[in-house]
Amino acid sequence: MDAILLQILNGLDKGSAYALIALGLTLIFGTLGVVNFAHGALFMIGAFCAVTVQRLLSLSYEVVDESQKDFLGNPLKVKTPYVESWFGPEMGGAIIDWAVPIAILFAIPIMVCVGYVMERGLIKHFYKREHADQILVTFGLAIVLQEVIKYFYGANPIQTPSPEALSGVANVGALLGMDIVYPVWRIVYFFFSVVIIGAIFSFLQFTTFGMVVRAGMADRETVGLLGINIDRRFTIMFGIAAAVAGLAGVMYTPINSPNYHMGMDFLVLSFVVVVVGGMGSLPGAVLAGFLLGILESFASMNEIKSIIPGIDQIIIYVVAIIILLTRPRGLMGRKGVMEE
Amino acid sequence: MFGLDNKDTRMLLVVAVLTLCAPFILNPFPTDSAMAQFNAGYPDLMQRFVIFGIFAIGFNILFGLTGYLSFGHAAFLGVGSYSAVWMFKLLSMNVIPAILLAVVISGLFALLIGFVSLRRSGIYFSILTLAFAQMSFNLAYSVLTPITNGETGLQLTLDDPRILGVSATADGSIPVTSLFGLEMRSTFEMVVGPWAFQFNAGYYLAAFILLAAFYLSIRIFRSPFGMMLRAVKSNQQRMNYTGLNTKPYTLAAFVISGMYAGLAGGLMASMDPLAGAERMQWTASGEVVLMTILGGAGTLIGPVLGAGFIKYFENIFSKINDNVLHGWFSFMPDGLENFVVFVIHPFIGKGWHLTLGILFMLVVVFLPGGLVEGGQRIAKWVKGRKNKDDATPATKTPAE
Amino acid sequence: MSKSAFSRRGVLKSGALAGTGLALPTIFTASSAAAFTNDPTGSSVTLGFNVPQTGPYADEGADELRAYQLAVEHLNGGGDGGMMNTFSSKELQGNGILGKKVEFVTGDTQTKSDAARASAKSMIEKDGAVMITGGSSSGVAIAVQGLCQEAGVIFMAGLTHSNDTTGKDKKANGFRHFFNGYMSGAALAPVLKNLYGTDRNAYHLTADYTWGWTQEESIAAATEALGWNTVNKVRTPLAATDFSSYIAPVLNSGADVLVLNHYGGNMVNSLTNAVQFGLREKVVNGKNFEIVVPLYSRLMAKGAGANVKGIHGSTNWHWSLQDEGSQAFVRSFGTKYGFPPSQAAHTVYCQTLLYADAVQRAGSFNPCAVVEALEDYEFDGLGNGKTLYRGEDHQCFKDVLVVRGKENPTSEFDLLEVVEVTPAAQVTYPADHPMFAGGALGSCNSGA
Amino acid sequence: MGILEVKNVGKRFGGLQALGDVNLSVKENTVHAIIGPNGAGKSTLLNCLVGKLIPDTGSVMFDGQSVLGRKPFEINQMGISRVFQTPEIFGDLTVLENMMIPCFAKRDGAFSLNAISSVLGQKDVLETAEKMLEEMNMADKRHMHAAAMSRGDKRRLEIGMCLSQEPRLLLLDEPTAGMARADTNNTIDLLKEIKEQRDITIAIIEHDMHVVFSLADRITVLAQGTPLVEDEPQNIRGNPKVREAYLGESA
Repeated sequence: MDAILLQILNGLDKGSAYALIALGLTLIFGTLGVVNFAHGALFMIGAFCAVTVQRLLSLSYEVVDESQKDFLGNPLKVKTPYVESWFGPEMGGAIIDWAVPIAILFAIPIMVCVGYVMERGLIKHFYKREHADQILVTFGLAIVLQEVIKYFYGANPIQTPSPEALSGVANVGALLGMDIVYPVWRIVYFFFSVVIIGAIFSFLQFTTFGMVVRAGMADRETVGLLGINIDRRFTIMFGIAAAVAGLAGVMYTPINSPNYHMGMDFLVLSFVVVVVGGMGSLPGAVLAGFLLGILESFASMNEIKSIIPGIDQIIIYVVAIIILLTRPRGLMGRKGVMEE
Repeated sequence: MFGLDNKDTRMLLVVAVLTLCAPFILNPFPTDSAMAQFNAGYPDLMQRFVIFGIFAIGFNILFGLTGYLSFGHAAFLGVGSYSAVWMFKLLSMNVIPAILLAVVISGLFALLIGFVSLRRSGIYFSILTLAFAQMSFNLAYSVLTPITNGETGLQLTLDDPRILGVSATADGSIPVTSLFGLEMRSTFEMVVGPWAFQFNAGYYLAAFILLAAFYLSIRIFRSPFGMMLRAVKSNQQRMNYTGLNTKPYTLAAFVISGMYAGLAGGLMASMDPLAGAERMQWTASGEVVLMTILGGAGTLIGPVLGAGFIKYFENIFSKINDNVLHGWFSFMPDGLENFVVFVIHPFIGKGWHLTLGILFMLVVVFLPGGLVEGGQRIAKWVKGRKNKDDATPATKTPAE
Repeated sequence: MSKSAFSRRGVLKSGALAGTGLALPTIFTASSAAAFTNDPTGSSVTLGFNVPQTGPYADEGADELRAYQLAVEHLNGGGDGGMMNTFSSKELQGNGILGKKVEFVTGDTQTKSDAARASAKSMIEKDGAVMITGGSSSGVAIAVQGLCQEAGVIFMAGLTHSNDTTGKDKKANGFRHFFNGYMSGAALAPVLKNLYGTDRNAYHLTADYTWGWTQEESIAAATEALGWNTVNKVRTPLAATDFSSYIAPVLNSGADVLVLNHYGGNMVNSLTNAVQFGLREKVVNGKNFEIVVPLYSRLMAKGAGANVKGIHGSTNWHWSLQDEGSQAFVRSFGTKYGFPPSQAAHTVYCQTLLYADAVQRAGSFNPCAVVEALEDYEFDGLGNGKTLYRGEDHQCFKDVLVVRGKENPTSEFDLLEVVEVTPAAQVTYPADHPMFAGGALGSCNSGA
Repeated sequence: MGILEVKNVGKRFGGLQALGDVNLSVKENTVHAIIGPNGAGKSTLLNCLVGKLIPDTGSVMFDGQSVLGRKPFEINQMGISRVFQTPEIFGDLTVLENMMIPCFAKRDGAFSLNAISSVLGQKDVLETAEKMLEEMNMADKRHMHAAAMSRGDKRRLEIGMCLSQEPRLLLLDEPTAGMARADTNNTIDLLKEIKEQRDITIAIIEHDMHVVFSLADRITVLAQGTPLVEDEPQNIRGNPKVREAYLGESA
């Protein structure tokens, strides 16, 4: 029982990441009709925003300490971060410790800008082009972005820990009288993504801007005929989608150390999630994200693996195939979208 | 000629001349010159050019004609390779049965996957094919290791129970793949002054198969069947209401292109008897998609160009290192030399991905029809200039 | 910098001189009259450095390349000579190999068997390399080793830890300097016994491919010999990025040791996840829960950051070793690049020197002569004490390090501390050990 | 006994009764029009005839054979061709190719793996297609991309494509919807010509009274999913029930 509850938690947690990435992907697809293979790269850039903030906060000056030796036998240069000398070791240390949450503030404007530049500079020229061309250009862009990151940050994963206070485990089963411990940061991640998803849905549901965007997703031409400048709004939506992917990346860094190809790792998966959810459907993407996350977690349980060896390797794809064969347009897809 | 019209015959002949003379064309620089780095005329890469050319030609029959974008075609290539290597292990080192089995098995595999995947269209179809291919890859890498030899890839060993032929040669080596005794790896080398050209048996076998595959693809493009496939892409509704059943058309196209992939896989194993699971990964499927789009989807020659383009970068640019750069620019003053090397450095060697990504973007932005369109524009420009020259002979500068 | 490092083959130069513009056909087949593949007849010899430059192991590949360049510099008489001064064999003169200047070509394995073979083939066919070396995974090493055997060139495997490389997939033309899964187990077992006792329940998480399996087998065998009980062995997909669903079942499994048979990004993530789930603070059966990472790499340990503190594992070599050879290498590498070398760098540097030395001793580049010179060759001064290249399986036997994640690192490189240097004798196994069974070395192939 | 016999056909979408109890008989070699106000069930009925929808009740017989449960392409192979409201043609193909495809369908059936021979070698098909282009006055456009033509030409091409199959029954779904007056008249003339020159039965769904009264031999008026009356045009014109239900006060 505990094991099952734990796997549900794991599934919700994995699902949060899938859902956040898929949400942005399907938003871009639904509004702009663009198949964005660079979306994984946006997730990755978000993660490296966290790395960058951590590095900036840890910028240090060096003091030569004669009593210690470095690897060449020369006197060791001891590094002290500037923030520690400005705010004192206590406060400075705490600031560095909180680098990832601080990075959220930093990442939002950066990601919106990245999204804006991407859309205005490149993607907008591809609205009328075939999906194949969109795939080629966004795939090229994804490669370029990840290679640039690799050039500056290397290929190895980079450790970006969560704040000390949010690092341990919490007993989430205490309320139920059970002993189920779960990492605090993963719980934070789950609630964070619920908040983001909620925010996006309310934004689309309750604001005029959102209403126009939703109408545009349903029927772009008609909305255009009403004299509403739908393109500008769509540009903003692209920025928002980029920010969502970026925030998902920032918050993900303490869970797994980011590396330059993490975007590609998530790309295929996020496409599967979007399509299983139904192309262009926001609730579908979220639903599919959590569903696949939970199923993936269950499939990795030993009890299940002993029945079907290797099921955890393929579960996502098996589920995708079954869903697409039984529900032609995914869980909540609309008719006629991306079927040509 | 060959049942083709003049234009197609000319194209086939051009391709034939290019492939048969590839050892010359791809080695334009003297071996000792600094530019030799850019020579691509060595057996392995030439083989890769034509093999991936075949793969892309086959993919284009599906994608270029019907518009169905398969994201799992590498699975058929992988299955073809595994079949071929098993044939080498169990039957004989002759490449013919291996290639035949590769084509047949991948055709059957394509029939199975196509039958299921073609129940959906558009991106739903793409994801279904992707899912099947990724499943194949993941299983081949882990659970199916007894069949695929997992991470290492299926390879020949000294104790293969080969029915026709020996397990090991007299001197204790693994026998090599051959075509009725003609070893695939045997290379005839011709040295002309500072140039060296390599003529490899395996390459020529692959090149002849490429020509056959290309010829077949022209025939398919120009046939009623090919026209039906284009009609599928254009308007399925009208197809159905014109008494045509689209399903067997798309399935036939899928299986044919799967068999092309299997042929490529079998050839790859014949040139180098090892089949790695990575051949089936989604990145490999994505690569053939990129090759086709880059070259020009739906055009006959485009996919071959795209395949050559990508393989060239992968094999040539990845081998340029700082040392080579310093060699090239050593004529410059030291400071300038270092600066130039510093500027170029991110784009070569380990940065070859970056260069490729940039080129993808440039091609798709400026040449919407792919490399073929680039060729057409150049042809048009040359023609236009010629016409202009003809029209205004008075302004022609005699100095030329 | 030298003008053009790319003379394809010495034979071409002479061919060019003799050539009168007419074709001079020569047939290069397995049965031709040439002495051996890529016989360097000019004034230089080309080595092929085939390392991952893209993909997850690119940083490791980059470090290997640095070491290779350093080795070439030293062989050609540049720099401070590094380990050439401490090496027990004094054949190398700093004038290249057999008087020929050493040149090199580089390629990208992409950590894929296919790409690695393509790259190695281009070095052999186009650039005329007589020796291929490098790599950062066992799959690639085995694939390239097979190719080199067929082509008739020497392969000095880079970073490859699977038992199979010198076990069922061993080849006469290939040599491995790196240690392997069995040796990790043999080196770790006594240390684990001292630290954690003989009554332990181990839970294995294993990357689901051949390297992972051989390491799992080796470690489980070594720890079970101590009296440990193996609770479970769970395979994780290679593509996994989040290991939470594999870590969670460990919590209530009754296990008190977690063995992570992962490498690279998998290791970083599984270790990070294990620490997240509070395994390190956990107490099971009245004992502290422990994590073991049998194969450590400093570059990867960096990715796991503070999570490695106090966690034990084994490694091939570490820059903090105090012997003369290691220090000489760290000094010349650190002076040139500004940071200490990784175990990957050390391995490939040694291999390059060893190859050069073997050629020098054999007096020929002929692969079969080199194989003969390297087989059962014993030497010292390259950082791991007295070392043997065993003739029966071409595995290298030397001291293996047991290391621990450092509690108070003084710099970003100072992540591991050496706990014990396990002597070579303790990790040596008979060539017919069942974990290495199957396959045959075959006979050396010179391509002639 | 008509060539097309529709008996007691009913179709329900959730709570909506799209078709009540439709009976219809189309006589051979006549033009039969089906008219009715929006939402009368005209399109639903048509879709039941061509296999796109399967009715809940009743039967549809074509030339003595049931069409129910057959796929659209099978029904077409039985001899029913359909012209759509917005012309459905192969936009990426040339006009000549558009015309050849139905000829191939007629000659080779629903599927043929005719992958080796050249299209240009199929003289019989080429001849039929060329002839049909002549008849449609489109021979000069044969190498044009079909998508690049005007709406009227596309309609003409689509009708030509259907005719080249020599169908027994031609179904037209509002063939002049959205057309300019001149194009509409051209289409009427074309259909008249077809009617006079060929042994063909035509069923036409139409909004435009002008078109209906210039062509139809018989008219069925559909209202709220059931046929109101079926009669000859001159009788329909004066029928008060039709006026009330369909033409309303505006007439």
